[in-house]
Amino acid sequence: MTSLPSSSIRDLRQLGRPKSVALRKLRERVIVGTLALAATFTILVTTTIIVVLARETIGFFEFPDVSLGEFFGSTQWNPLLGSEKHFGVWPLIAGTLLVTVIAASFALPVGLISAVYLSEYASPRVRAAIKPALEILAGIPTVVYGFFALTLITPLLQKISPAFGSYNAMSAGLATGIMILPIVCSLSEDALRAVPRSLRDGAFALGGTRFDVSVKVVVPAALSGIVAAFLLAITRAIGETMIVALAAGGIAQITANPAEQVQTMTAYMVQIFLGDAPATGVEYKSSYAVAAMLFVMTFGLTMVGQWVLHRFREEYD
Amino acid sequence: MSTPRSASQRVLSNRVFLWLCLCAINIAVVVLAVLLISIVWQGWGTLSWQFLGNFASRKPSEAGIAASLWGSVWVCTICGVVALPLGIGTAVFLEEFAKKSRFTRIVQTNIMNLAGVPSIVYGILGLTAFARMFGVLGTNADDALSWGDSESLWYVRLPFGSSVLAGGLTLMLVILPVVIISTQEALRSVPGSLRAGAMALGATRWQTVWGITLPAAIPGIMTGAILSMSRAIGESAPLLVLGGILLVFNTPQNLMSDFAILPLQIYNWAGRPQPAFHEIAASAIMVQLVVLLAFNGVAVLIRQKLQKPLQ
Amino acid sequence: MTLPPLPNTPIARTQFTAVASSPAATLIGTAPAEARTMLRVRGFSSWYGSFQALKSLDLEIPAQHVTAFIGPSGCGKSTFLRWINRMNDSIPSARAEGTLELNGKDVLSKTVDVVELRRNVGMVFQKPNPFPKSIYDNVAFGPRLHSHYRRAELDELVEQSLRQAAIWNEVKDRLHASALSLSGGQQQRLCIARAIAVGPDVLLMDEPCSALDPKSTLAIEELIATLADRYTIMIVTHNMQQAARVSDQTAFFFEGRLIEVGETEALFTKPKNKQTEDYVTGRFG
Amino acid sequence: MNTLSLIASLTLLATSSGVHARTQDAAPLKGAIKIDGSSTVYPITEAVAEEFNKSEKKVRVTVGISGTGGGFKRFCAGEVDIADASRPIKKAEAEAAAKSGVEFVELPIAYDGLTIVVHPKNTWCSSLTLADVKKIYSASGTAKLWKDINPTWPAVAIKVYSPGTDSGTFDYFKEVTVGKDGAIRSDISVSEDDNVLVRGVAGDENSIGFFGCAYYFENKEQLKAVGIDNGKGVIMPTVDTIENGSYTPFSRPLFIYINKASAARPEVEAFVAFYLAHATELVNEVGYVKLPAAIYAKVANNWKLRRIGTQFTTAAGDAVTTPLAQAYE
Repeated sequence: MTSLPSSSIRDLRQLGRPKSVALRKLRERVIVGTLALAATFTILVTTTIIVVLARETIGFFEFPDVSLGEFFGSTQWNPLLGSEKHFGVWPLIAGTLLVTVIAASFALPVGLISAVYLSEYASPRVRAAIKPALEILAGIPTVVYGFFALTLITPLLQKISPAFGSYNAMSAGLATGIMILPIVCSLSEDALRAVPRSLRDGAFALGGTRFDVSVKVVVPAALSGIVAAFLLAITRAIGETMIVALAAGGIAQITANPAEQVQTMTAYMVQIFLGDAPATGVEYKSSYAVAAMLFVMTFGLTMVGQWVLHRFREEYD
Repeated sequence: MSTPRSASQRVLSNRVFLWLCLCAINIAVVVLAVLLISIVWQGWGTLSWQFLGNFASRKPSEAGIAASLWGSVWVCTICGVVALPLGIGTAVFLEEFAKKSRFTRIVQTNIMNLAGVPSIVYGILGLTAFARMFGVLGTNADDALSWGDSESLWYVRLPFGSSVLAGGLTLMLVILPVVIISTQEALRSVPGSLRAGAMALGATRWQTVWGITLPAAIPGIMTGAILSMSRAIGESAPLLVLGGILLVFNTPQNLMSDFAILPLQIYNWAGRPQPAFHEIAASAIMVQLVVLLAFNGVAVLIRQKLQKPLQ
Repeated sequence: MTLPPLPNTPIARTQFTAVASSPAATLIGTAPAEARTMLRVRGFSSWYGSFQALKSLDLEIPAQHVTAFIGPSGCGKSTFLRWINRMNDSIPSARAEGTLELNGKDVLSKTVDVVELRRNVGMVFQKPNPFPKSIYDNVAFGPRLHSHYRRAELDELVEQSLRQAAIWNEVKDRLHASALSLSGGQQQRLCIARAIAVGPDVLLMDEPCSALDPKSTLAIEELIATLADRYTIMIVTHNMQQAARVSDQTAFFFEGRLIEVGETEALFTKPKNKQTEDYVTGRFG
Repeated sequence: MNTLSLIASLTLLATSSGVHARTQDAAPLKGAIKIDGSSTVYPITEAVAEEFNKSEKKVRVTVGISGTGGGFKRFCAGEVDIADASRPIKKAEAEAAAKSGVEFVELPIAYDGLTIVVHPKNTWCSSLTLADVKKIYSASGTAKLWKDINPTWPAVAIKVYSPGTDSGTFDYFKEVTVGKDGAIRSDISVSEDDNVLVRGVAGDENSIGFFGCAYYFENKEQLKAVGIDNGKGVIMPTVDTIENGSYTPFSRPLFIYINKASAARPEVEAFVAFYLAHATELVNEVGYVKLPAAIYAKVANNWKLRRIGTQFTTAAGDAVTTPLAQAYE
């Protein structure tokens, strides 16, 4: 039996030239500092957004023909009409909400039911066929949905009823709904699949049908994730720009009629910025005030979504 | 107390629900099919090599997407070159270095919030911060400061104006949270035992990250990066704010060039009343979708081929 | 240069150690009287947040011996082990008080370079955790962190480490294959080779066999025996037979306290403490 | 239509031959030309830029559509080299230019007939008087339903489309219908992009809108032009009625304004020269009406002399309303 010469083993540490400890410590410091700087960049982004929006919004309210009272009190928004200018933000909010409500009432039920199907009913083969379809839908640029709304949904709606003009809230809402459908579906499915098998087995053992188990046990158990998915999808619908800029129209009005054209907050911003107007003038500044409103709304919704996730998260091991 | 339900009722509700499910799931598939078919239907006829090589034109038959395609390439390249290191760096810091403190919690929440900010708001930020530099350096037209020769690739002036550089940086803001979040997920999927193993050998945190964690997380990070980039390719609202819809007859020549991008070219043509423009819009959409599908295909490939079991 | 291949049988410990009187005695573990103290622990306590995991330990661990830490789950033995190479640093709520001296140097001191410390204190984990790299790169990872090597030097170092871990013969023909292609037992020996490669004085083993099948366990145990004359080994184990087989000295932990420590044979056959007796005779735990 | 397409093909021939003439004798130009302004003028500038770029590949021409007012704001701040305008520069704008040290050359390049359009399925309305238009568009107007204009017309709401206030078209329309101090009603759909207006009117049977005649000629199948009854009978917008001035009061000149400092740059000089040389053909091709040859000659001369300032506002700052030919006498 041969044995290792003892000396060669002890020599392990004598092999090689030691690296400089000081250099190692310095490198570590520099790298950690750089990475920390990168992380603070995101804070800088948020701060800059807030400062820019706040500064320009204040500038907007400093114009003599604008007041906070009118902004939140008036129901007319006509910044582009010379002496007849009105700056009441409600028509834009109403337009945004109308499109969002149409999108949500299509996408939320369809998305959730699809998610339940994928998670509780579908065989792996069906899932493997449908998942990519959803992923492709999720990856399609929104301008394509806008084109789809303009060239297919709107003509279709016009065939159904002559009340629909070439721009209408319904078409934009439906296209937005299609856009957020994959978000609702895949996030809800994630939440449903996170519910442990044991819970389902328990419900089946009590004699529940698959319907009972999925709708009465699994869905409630995954509720926080589903609500968060809904909120995220709604946030995306509110912030959607290209679809509404193409298909929703340009009249800022408060209406619940989906055949009417509406102007959303984002569509108004497009209208103003599309001209690349110089940074003066009350119309121009008004878009910052609208952007600030949009930011506050989406920020709030995201925060609520986060809170729901953390507050009502069901912990399973 | 509820009244007991008969078994047949329960079976019925089960049936009805299953039927509902099939309807719902088919909506997604049918919509996708209709969308793709209608686009190919409208766009197939006008898709040609000439269409890829021509610049925009007032005549639909002569119009092409050379400028916008190359504009997209420039903008997305700049976007990726900045967003990927910055985003991955941030994610690495948060996951591997930062102690759980108030600061990191704020940063984390902030990133989730940034992911929810509408992209058009980033457009406003990009316009103010990059294109105009907050107005402190004069108007867009003035070259307050400039480096290099306007003939060279690296010509830079301040403020950036509506240049590919400003456009790329603006898109970077949009996809940064996406990159960070997907990288964090990839890093979290690396088992802690690997980190412990490296640390126990006397690796510093950075050596652990560079030698072990990052290589192990590369498939996940790359998948996330590719998906973020495909988001950037399709994103148009922020650049619409930044540059408006400009008529451009050239491909970008340096960082300060004006540019068009593919989705905005689509927007421009889709918004025109003449059906001939809708056809070339559909052709452009086909090109865009092919690029996106290629990106997604690569992501799927990476996911399948590279993702080794780590334990 | 390459060394002649070793037979694939464990090397009996007697061939290396001058102090062991007989192979049988070595395996049962008789501590040599003149051994110097490697680890000195005085009044050592530690907390996770407000939970006190370790309560005022006093302990001395001799160099080039195998010490086993036994005790029921949650008794603090793993926590203690993780303090020795400061792996607990990565747990924000963990803190410790008291004296923990390794080779006469305070481990807990703020001025300690943990990198240097961990270089001297290798660790093997409960589940084999080879890096998703080649076998060669796994072993070379540690040395490369600390020194520059010429190609031949590194080759030699990798080979020596793998030989010491008694896995060389099994992997020498596929050094550049993925470490994940090895079996569980091989992976664990690779992890030991990896720990050896940086040239530590101390090897910490946290239940190194708990994830392995009996055959692999035996291989690791035999390996531990052969390593004991070069390294100071501390092993946490749930398995009392294993402690009895591999260690010279055994320490029994219970609810954060060190109940009893002594020569393994004595502790198992004539425990001084009632709790130790209950535990080693299998009345609880 | 036939005439137009004939003109278009002739134009192409003429343009391409002109292009070749230029490339052979000069080194390729470089640099960037920034143009912004009226969406009415945009089709002309777009066509010129496109043809120009076929020979001068290294010159980056960018054309924005901010509306005449938006374009002038940027032009007067020195941000762009050339402003497209569907009305003469206003006194306040000229003052802003002077303040920032911008001197400009004003060049009329075409006639436009501002066209009022309705949906093709609108069978009832084929002409309107100025008073009718005012009833529809002014803030104090009483016509909310088609019936309000003519009792025999249907009792459905009129959906009104208009260019935005930054557009020269809006300014011009407002002045001739509701007057300088009047106001346009506010419940209307506004866009700086004339394509949006075309789509809007084309998709809604009860709508009405107005824009430059090029957008009407381009989309003839989807729109129906409304004749103007200006007391001398109903006049339809055609090349002839616009050119001979009988399509009043909606016939008007279109302009480009060139920053004099920019004009010193060779690429800008070449571009404007190209613009004037090819205006005749390209103007007709995109659907506007060319100016009389005598006026083009004067315009070319003005450009050669770099004659600065406007000839279209009086000393008091009012726009000159007389026909172009008279203004140039």
